[in-house]
Amino acid sequence: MELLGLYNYFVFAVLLMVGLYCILARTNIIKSLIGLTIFQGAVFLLYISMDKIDGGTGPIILEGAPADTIYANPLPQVLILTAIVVGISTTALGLAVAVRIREAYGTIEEDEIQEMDREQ
Amino acid sequence: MDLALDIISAILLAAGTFFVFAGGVGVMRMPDFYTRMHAASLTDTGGAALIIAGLLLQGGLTLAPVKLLAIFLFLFLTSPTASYALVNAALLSGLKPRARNETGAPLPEGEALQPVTRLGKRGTNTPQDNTGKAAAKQPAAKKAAAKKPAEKKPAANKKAAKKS
Amino acid sequence: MTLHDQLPALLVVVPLVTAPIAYLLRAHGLPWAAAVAANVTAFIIACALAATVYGGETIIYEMGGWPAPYGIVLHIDALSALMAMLVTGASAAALIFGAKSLADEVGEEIAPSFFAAWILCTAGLTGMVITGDAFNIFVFMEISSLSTYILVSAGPDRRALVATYRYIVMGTIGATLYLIGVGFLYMATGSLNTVDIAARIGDVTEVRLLLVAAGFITVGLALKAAIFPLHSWMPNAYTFAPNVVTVFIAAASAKVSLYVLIRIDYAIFYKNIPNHELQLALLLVPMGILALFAGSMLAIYEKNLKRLLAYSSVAQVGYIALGISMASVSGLTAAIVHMFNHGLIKGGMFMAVACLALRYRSVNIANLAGAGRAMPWTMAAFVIGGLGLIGVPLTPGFISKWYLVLGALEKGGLGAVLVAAILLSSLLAVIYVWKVVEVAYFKEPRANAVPVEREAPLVMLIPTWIVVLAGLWIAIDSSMPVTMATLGAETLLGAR
Amino acid sequence: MMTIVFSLFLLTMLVLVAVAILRTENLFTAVMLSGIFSLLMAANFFVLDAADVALTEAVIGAGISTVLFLGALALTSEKDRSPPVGSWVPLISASALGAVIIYAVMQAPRLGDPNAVVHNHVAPWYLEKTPELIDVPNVVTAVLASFRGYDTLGEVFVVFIACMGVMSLLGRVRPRKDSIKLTEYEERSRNLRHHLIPRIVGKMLVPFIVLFGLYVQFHGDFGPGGGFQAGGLIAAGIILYSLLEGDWRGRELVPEWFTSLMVAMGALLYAGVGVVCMLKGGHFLNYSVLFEDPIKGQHIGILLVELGVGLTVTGVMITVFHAFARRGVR
Amino acid sequence: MMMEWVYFGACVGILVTMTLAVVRGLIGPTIFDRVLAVNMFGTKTVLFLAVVSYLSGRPDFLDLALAYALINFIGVLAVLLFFQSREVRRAAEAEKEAGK
Repeated sequence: MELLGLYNYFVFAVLLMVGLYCILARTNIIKSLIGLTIFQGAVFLLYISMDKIDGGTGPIILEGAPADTIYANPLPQVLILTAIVVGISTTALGLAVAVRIREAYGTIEEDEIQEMDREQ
Repeated sequence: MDLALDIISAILLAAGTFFVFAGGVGVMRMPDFYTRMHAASLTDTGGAALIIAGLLLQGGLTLAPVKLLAIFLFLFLTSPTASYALVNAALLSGLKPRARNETGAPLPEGEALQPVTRLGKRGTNTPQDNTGKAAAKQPAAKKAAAKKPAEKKPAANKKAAKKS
Repeated sequence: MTLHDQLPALLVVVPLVTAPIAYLLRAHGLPWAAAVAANVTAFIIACALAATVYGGETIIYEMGGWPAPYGIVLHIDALSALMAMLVTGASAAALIFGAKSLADEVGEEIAPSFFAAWILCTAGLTGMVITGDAFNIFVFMEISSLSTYILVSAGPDRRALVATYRYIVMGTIGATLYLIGVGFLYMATGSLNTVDIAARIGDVTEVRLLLVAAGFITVGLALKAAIFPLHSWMPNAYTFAPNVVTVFIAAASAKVSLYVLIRIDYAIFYKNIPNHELQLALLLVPMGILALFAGSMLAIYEKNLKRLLAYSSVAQVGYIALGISMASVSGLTAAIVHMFNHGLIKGGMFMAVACLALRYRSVNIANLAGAGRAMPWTMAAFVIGGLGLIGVPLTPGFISKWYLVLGALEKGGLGAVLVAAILLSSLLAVIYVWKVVEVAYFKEPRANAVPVEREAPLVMLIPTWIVVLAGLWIAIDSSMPVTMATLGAETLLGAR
Repeated sequence: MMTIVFSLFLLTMLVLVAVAILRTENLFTAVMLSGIFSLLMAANFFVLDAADVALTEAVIGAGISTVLFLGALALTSEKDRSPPVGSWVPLISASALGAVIIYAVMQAPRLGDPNAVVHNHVAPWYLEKTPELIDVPNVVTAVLASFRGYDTLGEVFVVFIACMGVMSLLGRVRPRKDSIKLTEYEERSRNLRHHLIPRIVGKMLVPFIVLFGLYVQFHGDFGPGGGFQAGGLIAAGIILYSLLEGDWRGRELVPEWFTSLMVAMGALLYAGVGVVCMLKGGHFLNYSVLFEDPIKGQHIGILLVELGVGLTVTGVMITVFHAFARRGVR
Repeated sequence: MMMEWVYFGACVGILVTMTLAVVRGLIGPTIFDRVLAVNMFGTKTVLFLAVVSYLSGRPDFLDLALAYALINFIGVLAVLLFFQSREVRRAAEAEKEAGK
């Protein structure tokens, strides 16, 4: 049970590993960018796992709710809300660069690009 | 009264869950893409309708039933449309339905290289039947689907000819 | 509240507000003018703030009027004011310097977004420098890095795109690692405000969380600062960016990550993790020494002048890392002063390179033969900068190396090794600077090369020489940066 | 208990999908799976009581991000030709990363532990003071727009920069496809006009999506929602229109100058509210000084600020989508 | 109390179906199967969210389910358009081949 309570964090660790491996091992630019989204997604999971309280509910205080209602922690949610938007911004920029690279080099494989640059 | 409502909605929910689950099994077990699509699209709409009906009976806050109805409408409209779009795209890309002729031998152009399952062995389906099933809900789909590949290739060829 | 009370916020807000306006300005030259106006204003504000905190006090500005652990506060002391001056100054100088060169390199069509990105880059860097909130640093780090990607990608060569892509990937990994570190810190302390974290961190019993948080933050920022084994994105980004952009990012961008590294490590972890000095030293000393030698060696064998200087930056960041690892007032002072001085030196040198590139249309060292005669003023500026890199007395580089050696000598036995490494790498610097000087002054231009007769235009020469002279002035009267750095170092180490 | 059961399911699937993304060599498959990944992530956020984040992740992560990836794929290539075995560096660094994290999280508080430090410092203050100081039911909105409004301001500028970046990268060479008469087939490949059913159903939905977006925008004080989510939804509506009718018609509907203006104006509106607060003698972004009654000031401030966020995010998402779509058939 | 168990059962049923959809997405074999899996997965997520919001007693969170339904549809249409443009690219490539 103790370990089950930490399951979220283990998954976070695994996702980070998968993401990082995908970024570093794959030479394909778009694949690396997908890896980057996994990598960032893992961090979202870390933060959101912190906000849960047993028996709690979303931090929206409705009128008429019983006074002893437990609310989840709003702060990590706010942080991740902003982090998600950072993520999509980075991805969009990366994709735009990938499209331009493809137009300039005719490929999106890093090793092939490197070879072309060496010839230059 | 409340109890009766609860029981009805429980039955609806259970039935809906069963439909949904059956769809899931269908998607796993069916032999090729078109049959899988058939399983998915039918139960998507049916199961969703039952589950949402079950939830509707529970009422809740004032706005909740309205939202539920909206969700239902959305699913009801978009789910079949999405299925249509997908089948159309598959046909356009040249994915042939896996099918068998009257004698039970596989048609040569079958593309889905799945191990033969029990459903596949029945062997009475003709290609037309197979597509018809998937697109049965939208007659137009069938028409469009049947028309597209025929007119696509010439168009592409014409272009190729013009440029070269 | 008076205007003076609002200055901390204005330092960031002025550029932020100018950026969308610059983006909407379509007329020729206007975006550039808006960028110059915003950056000069920010520089003036930074100077005013520096004057206020020169005596050692700290300004706290509550964003939105919410008090410290709940809202975000800006936190300005001598150290952050010094860095803010460096960033805004470098940005303004590079922009003014680049009036002609940028019009040349950056197309009319992308000018609005280019200059808006430039303004936001300044805003992001200053925001990182003055904020007192760990998560807010991440947000402004992203502002500065995303805008730097745009600036780099505007480079004329197609290789600029690949460099940008690598920079995006590495920069995002770095920022994400930092974010994980902050997450663990938050998990352990429940707070995001740096002062509050420092106050609460003593009670934390989960040492592992803190250790790993420290590790992630350090590695993430080291990646952003291009400390040696993590520097792979940097040489190409510097080389293929437009020349003026290189001036700016070489002078300011990496330094800010180092500053954040110092700030967080010393303000939060140093006092509360047992043996943190040792951990820092174990991580940073090998990295620093490797950086010194690897950077210098790579620079010696490099044929492209811009990449040569980029590798030299790798080596110079090594000095700063060594200074940080010493955990003593003189070591930290050396690190901070060197950040400032290296900003000046490298800024000046890259400006000279931009002048050369404008006339020679190439930054390959072999093509620059005869530059010493054709462009005497530019090459003189370059040589003075080069002497600064080596650390010759009467150049700014000497001051920081002097403090670094002092700090190393305090350490006893290990210190002697460090001193030897510093001296040896200075010798290597002599080699790579000489390599350029030799070609520029003593080689005849190739027969088939287009002869260059003209000196760089005055609009470029004057800012270059202002920067060079500012460096020389600092070398002679180094009281301003040294006082502020010492103050900063003492505050950081203070309450041990 | 139930949370743990749901989490077990969802998280295990998450890992499966992530590994599958890593292994597949077809980029289209990878993009589809990353769509599932985002949906799973969002469902998981919802189970963990983070409704606002779940909405954002669904709209931005699963929706817009997938559309952008597809747009980029159409312009690049579908095949990942990475060599199957690379160097050891990635494997070692990834395993080191995982080992370090697992070492650390063994000391983390378990999921939902009410005694965890995070629940006993700062956060209770927000929950307690929000009704009193700001008086909006959604605490997330209060923290986002007011207590940590400076962060959100930074965030708006991050998306603003992304928009500028994509425009400066993809807008530079103007493809002249719009002016040249497209061949029939080329033109058809850029819209779905000949698909009668999707077209009619889709066009019917567009106004409802935009309406729903507006609802999310202005209902954000009371329920999950706010500028980011609404911006994503409204943009999704416009994107749907562009998909159906062709991107050039989408650009006729919301021209580029208009989206640029939206982007800049949204950012300016946010920063401008802050500046007005300064002019009125308060700190930057201190909405309480906007009116006599501080609570009313906060309400108006949050409304305006969220509007700024919504404007910018909508504009950015539309611009970025159109930038990819316009690059066109090559 | 009874209703909660019903909801819980429904949730688990839907979750299992989601797992099946994911497995179909993982094994393919054609790309259309994967798109089908994504679409089906999206619909199931909508239902899951709807039931969970009743289970947790917060029906005001139904907004999410609505948003999911919308996004899902847009995703499928984007895929359809993508397939079309791919056909054009293939035609162009074939043309290039022929040109050689």
